Amino acid sequence: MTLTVKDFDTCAKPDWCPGCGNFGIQAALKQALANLGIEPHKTVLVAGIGCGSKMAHWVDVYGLHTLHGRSLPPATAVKFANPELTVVVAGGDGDGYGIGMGHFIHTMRRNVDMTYLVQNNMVYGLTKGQTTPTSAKGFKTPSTPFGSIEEPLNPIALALAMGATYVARGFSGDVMHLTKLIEGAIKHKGFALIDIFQPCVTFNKINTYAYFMQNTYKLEDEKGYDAGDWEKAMAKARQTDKLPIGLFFKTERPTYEEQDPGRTGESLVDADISDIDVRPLMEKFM
Amino acid sequence: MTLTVKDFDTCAKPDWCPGCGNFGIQAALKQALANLGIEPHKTVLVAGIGCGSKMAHWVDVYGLHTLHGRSLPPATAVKFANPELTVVVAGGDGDGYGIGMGHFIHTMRRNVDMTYLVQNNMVYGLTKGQTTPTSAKGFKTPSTPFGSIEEPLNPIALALAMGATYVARGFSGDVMHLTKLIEGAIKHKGFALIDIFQPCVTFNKINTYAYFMQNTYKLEDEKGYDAGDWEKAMAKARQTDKLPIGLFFKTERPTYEEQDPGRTGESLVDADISDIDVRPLMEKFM
Amino acid sequence: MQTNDLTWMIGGEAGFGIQSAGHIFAMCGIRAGLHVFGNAEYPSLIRGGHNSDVIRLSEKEVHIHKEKLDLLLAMNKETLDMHLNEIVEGGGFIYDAEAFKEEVAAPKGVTGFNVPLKKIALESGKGDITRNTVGIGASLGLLDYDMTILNDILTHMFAKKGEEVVANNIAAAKAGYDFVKKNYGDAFGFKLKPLNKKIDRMLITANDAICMGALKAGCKFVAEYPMTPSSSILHFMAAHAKDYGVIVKHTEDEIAAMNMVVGAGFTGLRAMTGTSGGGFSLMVEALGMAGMLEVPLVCVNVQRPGPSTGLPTRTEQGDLLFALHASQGEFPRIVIAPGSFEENFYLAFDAFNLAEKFQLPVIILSDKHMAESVKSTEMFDTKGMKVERGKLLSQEQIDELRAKSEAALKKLKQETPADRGFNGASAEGNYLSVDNNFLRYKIEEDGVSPRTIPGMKGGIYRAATDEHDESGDLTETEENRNLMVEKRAKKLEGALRELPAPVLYGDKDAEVTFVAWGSPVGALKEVIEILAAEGVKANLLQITYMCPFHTKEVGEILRGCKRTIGVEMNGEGQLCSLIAEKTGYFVNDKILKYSGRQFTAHELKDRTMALINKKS
Amino acid sequence: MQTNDLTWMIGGEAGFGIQSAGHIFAMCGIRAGLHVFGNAEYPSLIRGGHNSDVIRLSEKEVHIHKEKLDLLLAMNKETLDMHLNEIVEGGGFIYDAEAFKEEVAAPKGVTGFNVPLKKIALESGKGDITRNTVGIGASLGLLDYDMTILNDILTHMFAKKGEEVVANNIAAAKAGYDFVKKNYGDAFGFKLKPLNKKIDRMLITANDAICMGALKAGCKFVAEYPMTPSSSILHFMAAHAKDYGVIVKHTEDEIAAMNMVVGAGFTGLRAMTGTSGGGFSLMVEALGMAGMLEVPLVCVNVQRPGPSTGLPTRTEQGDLLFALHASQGEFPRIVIAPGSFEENFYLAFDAFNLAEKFQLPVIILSDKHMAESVKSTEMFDTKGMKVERGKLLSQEQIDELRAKSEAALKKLKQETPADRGFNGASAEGNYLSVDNNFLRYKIEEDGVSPRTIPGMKGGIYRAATDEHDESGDLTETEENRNLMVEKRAKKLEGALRELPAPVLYGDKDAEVTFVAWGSPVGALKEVIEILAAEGVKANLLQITYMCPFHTKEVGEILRGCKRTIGVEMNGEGQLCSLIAEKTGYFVNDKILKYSGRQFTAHELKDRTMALINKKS
Ligand SMILES: Cc1ncc(C[n+]2csc(CCOP(=O)(O)OP(=O)(O)O)c2C)c(N)n1
Ligand SMILES: Cc1ncc(C[n+]2csc(CCOP(=O)(O)OP(=O)(O)O)c2C)c(N)n1
Ligand code: SF4
Ligand code: SF4
Ligand SMILES: [Mg+2]
Ligand SMILES: [Mg+2]
Repeated sequence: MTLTVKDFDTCAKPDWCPGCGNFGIQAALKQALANLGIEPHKTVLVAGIGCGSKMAHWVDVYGLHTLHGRSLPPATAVKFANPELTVVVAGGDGDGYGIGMGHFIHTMRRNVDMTYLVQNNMVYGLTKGQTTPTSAKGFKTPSTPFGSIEEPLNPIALALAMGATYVARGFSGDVMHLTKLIEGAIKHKGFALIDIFQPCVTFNKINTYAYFMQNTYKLEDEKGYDAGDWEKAMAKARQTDKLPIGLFFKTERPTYEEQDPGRTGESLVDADISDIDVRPLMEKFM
Repeated sequence: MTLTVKDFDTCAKPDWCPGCGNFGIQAALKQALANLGIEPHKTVLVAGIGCGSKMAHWVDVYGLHTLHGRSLPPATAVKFANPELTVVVAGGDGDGYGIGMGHFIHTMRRNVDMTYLVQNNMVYGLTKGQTTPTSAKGFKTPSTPFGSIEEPLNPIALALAMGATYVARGFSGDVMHLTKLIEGAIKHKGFALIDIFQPCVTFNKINTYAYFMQNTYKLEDEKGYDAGDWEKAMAKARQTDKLPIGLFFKTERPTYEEQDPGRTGESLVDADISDIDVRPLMEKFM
Repeated sequence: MQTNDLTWMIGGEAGFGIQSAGHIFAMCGIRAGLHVFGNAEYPSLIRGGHNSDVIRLSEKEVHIHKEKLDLLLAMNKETLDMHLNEIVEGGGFIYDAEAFKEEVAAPKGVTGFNVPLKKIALESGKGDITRNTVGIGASLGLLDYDMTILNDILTHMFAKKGEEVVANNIAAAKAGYDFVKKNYGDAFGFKLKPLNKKIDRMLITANDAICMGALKAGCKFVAEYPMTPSSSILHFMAAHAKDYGVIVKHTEDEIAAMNMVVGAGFTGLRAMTGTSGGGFSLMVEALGMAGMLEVPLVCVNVQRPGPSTGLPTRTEQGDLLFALHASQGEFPRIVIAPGSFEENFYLAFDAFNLAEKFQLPVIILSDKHMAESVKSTEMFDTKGMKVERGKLLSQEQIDELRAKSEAALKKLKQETPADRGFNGASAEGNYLSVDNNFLRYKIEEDGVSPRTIPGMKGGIYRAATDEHDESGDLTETEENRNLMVEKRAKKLEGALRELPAPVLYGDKDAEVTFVAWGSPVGALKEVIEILAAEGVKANLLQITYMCPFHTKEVGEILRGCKRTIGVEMNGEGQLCSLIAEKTGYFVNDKILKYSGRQFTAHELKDRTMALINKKS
Repeated sequence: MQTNDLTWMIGGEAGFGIQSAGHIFAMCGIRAGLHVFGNAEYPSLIRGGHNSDVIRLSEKEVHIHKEKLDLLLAMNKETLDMHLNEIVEGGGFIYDAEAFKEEVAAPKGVTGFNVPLKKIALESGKGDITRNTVGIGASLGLLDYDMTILNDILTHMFAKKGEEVVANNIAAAKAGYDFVKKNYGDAFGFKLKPLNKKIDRMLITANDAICMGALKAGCKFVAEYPMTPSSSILHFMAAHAKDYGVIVKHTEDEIAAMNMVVGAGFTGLRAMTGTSGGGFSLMVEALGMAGMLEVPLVCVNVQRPGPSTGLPTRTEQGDLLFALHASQGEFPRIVIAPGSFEENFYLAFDAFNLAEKFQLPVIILSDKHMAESVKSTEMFDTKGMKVERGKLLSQEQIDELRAKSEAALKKLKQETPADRGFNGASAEGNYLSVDNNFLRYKIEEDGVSPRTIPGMKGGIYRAATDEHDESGDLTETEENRNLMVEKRAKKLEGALRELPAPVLYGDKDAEVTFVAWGSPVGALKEVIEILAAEGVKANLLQITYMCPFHTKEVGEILRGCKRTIGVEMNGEGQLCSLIAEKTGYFVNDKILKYSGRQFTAHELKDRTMALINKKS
């Protein structure tokens, strides 16, 4: 089906701060959905709670705006219930890598077919600027006025260690590039992580547009980089002098939902439940 | 101070199944504490909930037997409150790598000085034999009667990816070896993970004593293995044909508690709180 | 000679198949056409602690074990230490002097039957593992039961393990049977006599009943994390996942379980989770999400003694007020407490209908005593059970509503600034938002809105845990907030109208009225009979629906009673508190128990009589 | 001319310093010796939404904003759209016709003061960023305030940002002041006149007060996860961590926060967490742990409207019943609801004492309205405030108790099998276990046991969330279970005896008695005065202690009242439910509000009068 970005527009306009990196992510997601020709009612955009998560209201598809840190379990269930749906999840770094860490790890293990966009601004936006798990050491915030003393976590390395099957990083400042990554992620059959550098112009004065422009480069631009090589991907993930963006790693393995023994057909949503016969079951207990 | 294992004995005897791997872990921990000469009242053994966690009652030190999956946050607080205490944490694989995953990741990031023993029997013992995050794919249990369809997680690789500073694996069947690992972990200044292969003789008929004997080898026995080399450690962590035990990786970085701006002296427990002056504080608001 | 009225116990070490032996014995009752009740008590450890399983058989319906035993099968010495004095006069016990390495003196009036269980097992059963079966054979020998039925049960039970195992067990049982016949003849004063008529009863736990009810209701999604005593719900559903086409997920924790159930409900599946108090504690945040998103779901809390980890394998009713108020803020929920095994089936089925009709979470409160006891239960009558999905729309219905709304929408688009959602209620008859999406939270008379699910064309909306307008988009105005709070609250009014009000069980004119909920209800029904035999008329007010609450009816009934006694397995009398809150009525007395064990009928009788005698 | 009685509002876009401008204006009141109340309303987004801050100044104490404004400083057009009609007759508004690109028609009786805020800011303040300061200068010009005080405040406020910023702001303020003086003279009918006497009042939020109370109480550990409107507790404590030697941890989630607080309490620190409802939901499992382990801790729940994410930046009192019943099973907790800014300080201090004396979790229920409003508050009187640590033992006390127990222990060792812990209560006077450890859960008269902490020699014990014996080791016997349940429950009896019972505020003989808790209490005190002026005698029953509850006193007081009206910011009337549950008394009427905004005094008056008129 031929679709354009307009098909994903909403009347309500985002209330993000002017210049917020989330605008670029929103644009890229709408563009990717349009490019892939996925009809709006066949996509569910699941989100946690945070500035970035509000995006669920500003892309015109089914939306499920859940709890802080809890986007992945409901998203998993959506996919399990109806694998015909395209499931995209969006949430902040605090949401996904902080409070939501347990679900993040276990969802990767399961290789559920979904695309997870982490709006990584290295700060808690919606609660006004506290430190997150990806904030730099020394980051001064209202909750760490003397500077954060935790080692920032490396989501790409983590995803690789967990055996994730599509591991990428984007930058909200490069919408075209990000669009391609999202397209690839949605097409990928399995769990796809896109960690997205997203400048928070209001609360993060360190990881700014300028910072990311200066410190990132594209993996595609590196000759011979092979996203099928796990070791290389891990080495890239651990690079700190410059930060690569692009597709780090991609592999194929069966998704959870295609192996589920409870699955009878394509979608359980259509199952006829009007008169299920439990007599054989009862007889087992006699 | 000269201590013996007897100093850590309790009158109550463990109620683990005869042959349970936890006996070996209990023996190793007591031996390590005795060897290090740490007086019983200066150690706190924190545990989650599960068969393994019950160990908190059978080593004669201060014990804190908490909630399922929640051993690490209270343990962190114990150390923060009184860094003079030796903090050892014990819990199952379900407890630590399943429900407790979020805390596990974040505690590693903080490099809190404590020793975390994971009694990894690849099964839920206390609730009678369900699958855990480390169970093999295909593992048939009451909750996965058609076989588990999740990829088991690799705790060693995960800890390495998270920048843990002491990463080891032991086997409850080799108490001497495990004792050394525990000693090293307690002496290590920072967060030490020891993932311990612990046969559950009742519910895990796959990962048995025989299985571990056949499939493990010691890193110490490998010539030139260097626990200071992260890449090598990661390669070893990812080895699947044989399973290395021993110290994978060790490095030094400052602990969280020594960097805490709120720390005035050694232990806040001894602070005099009888008459704190808040007048200067009030004056700030006038 | 006492026929077909027996309390039998097997006791032994944890990990040695005490419960499956109990199950075999219970099946002997079922196949004999008798009523059966079986209660397992065990500590929270895997092996070595003391386990016991009491099976009561009778020609009348039984709801609870008795405190006195007629026949005790002691698999170890500890069993005798703990239970010898519980045997009735005329009763007996089977033990293995050789294995225990000591003789045992029988109390007065009680007969000890020394049976070399171990030796027989090794010889006839080809291994110590058949020792329990020898004991069952011996028990049935004393009871003069028909061994062909037992053989049948054993064949069925061990079929999966192969023919050899079956043969060994049959041989072991026979040897035990023969041994007592030979050595003790027909001396024992209790007998079991299979009834002639064939009766179709199941031997099930309340957890089994809930699962059957859920499957009958079309539950297609179960996410759960193991926790005693709810794990068997997970196990049951997992075992039947393939046959019934159900997605059953053992999740990483209870937070994920409840969040997944919300996701599945949102996507249109009937979804359920089960847990016990500790897991429920982790679910409360997502419970509130279901309330706000108006997602139907069913959550079973099988209670066990708290606080915190408490006594994981024992029983209590300590979570009532918690379940009623769990999660921040105010939202409607339905809380149901089945009081019998049958009710667990029928009310679980209803729970799914209620959840969908009123678009809210339904909590079922059970407890360990029901959840893990077995009871002979008539086959459920599923005739007339109707799956009702409330205002869930089909694609055709969406198309129709959309067509009808066109005109209204046109007008609205002129009136409403293009960049804002609605604030407050849209025009009657309009189901479309400014985005041309569906007004999923349309305010209707009864507070329930027509519902679409993802994948449906023209049904798009955003479900949000923030306060939202009819379309699901965010707005913070006071006007909208008030409307939405009132809309949600209104749903309970409709639910209350639909739920049957409680009625008195037993004699209207009783001297004593028990007020109870959940598993003590069964025991109380027996108590009422026992009291009647002693000349005390008693009746029972069982409360099944905790929320919404039948304030008017309960208040009227209780105010018309002579003497009311609240009976609960907790320390605070939580139902009594709820009744006081709603009706202002305080029960006259409370009989509470919080030791982690269920009431027995005689204990209740004694405590009731003590209250009567004290007061009058 | 109305002097020193003013309601001023600044409104503008989120992200443009509306709140800090409000703060400056409020400080002008403080330095003038006036009473101040300031309430900020803002939506849950970072920029662009509408923010407003209302500051009320008066010579009398004020608890709440008024709905009518005397002077409105509109920083954008939307402010006028929303608030122009809220201005009293005789009042005025400041706007910037040039920047808004339109003239504004003033309502009848209201004066519009057109001030080129932007232009002045650019010219005199060296940048648009000083626009708010120009507005404040203009406001104070109309009000004829003493500019030297403002300069002082600006100097103090902007000191950290450097001299240039200070100078720019002072210049901006002056230019604004001069502009109105020149163009509008003394025409405005409201004035501010600094009082002569110096008065030591602080301008604080209730969150500030709680933090000060906690620091005074020796709180040494705070673990918290940010959540509006509790985050400022975390921020306050973090900012003062160094000065006061407090470990302040921003954790990965609320589960970790509460679990850490339990760990810190166990280790002997006074520990606290703060959160709002959603975070509290995640804490309930560990709350129960504290109950079972008998670990003292303080948890502040700053309520906001639910359910679920709800309205994050608004206010409500929707978590009362949840807080009372949160977590599975039954255990004692103390739930306190401060009703004023001062009470937040004193009761937070008390909370730490109560937590340690009764070895249990203490929950403080606050709400957004108090937590983020500012109020002029007398300096707290800390004289006589005594830190009481209850039965926390020193090393010497342990040694002593151990010595005394020796004999008892010897005897016990002979009686008790060496491989088992105690079951039930040990001999009186003995504090030693069979392991020669400490009986941390020793059963004493009042349910409170002497307490040791890790590191103390001879104090070893195991704290367990499973049911345990006096030593902390696991046991499942009924006898022990009963003793422990009763022991824990008994602690609340002691606590109740210690807590002051509620009394009526105001005229004993009132026609109307308000029943309230938390932040509406302040508004009601003003309402009582307003009603008195209209000839209606009203008084107030404030409930501060929700658990344990003064059942007897509350019941007696209410039954003696003529007409009772429950006033709560929620939809269900949760305090009214609690009162009914405890006393059987139902209030005559309820005034409830659940729009997410606080009552104003006049709204309450009107609703009260409507009830009176309807009924009589
Ligand atoms: C359980 C719970 N705790 C805390 C909050 C408050 N909260 C809302 S958003 C947020 C953090 C936002 O940071 P992030 O996830 O990085 O998203 P961002 O705003 O930066 O996009 C927090 C702590 C909440 N809503 N729920
Ligand atoms: C919140 C919560 N959920 C579930 C449980 C039930 N539970 C107790 S132990 C356990 C799992 C035990 O497995 P593991 O952690 O691997 O320890 P093991 O018994 O194997 O040593 C579970 C699920 C619980 N106590 N609390
Ligand atoms: S606070 Fe940061 S993340 Fe949030 S909308 Fe503003 S710029 Fe974006
Ligand atoms: S069940 Fe397994 S882990 Fe638990 S005690 Fe027995 S052998 Fe050990
Ligand atoms: Mg962020
Ligand atoms: Mg395990």
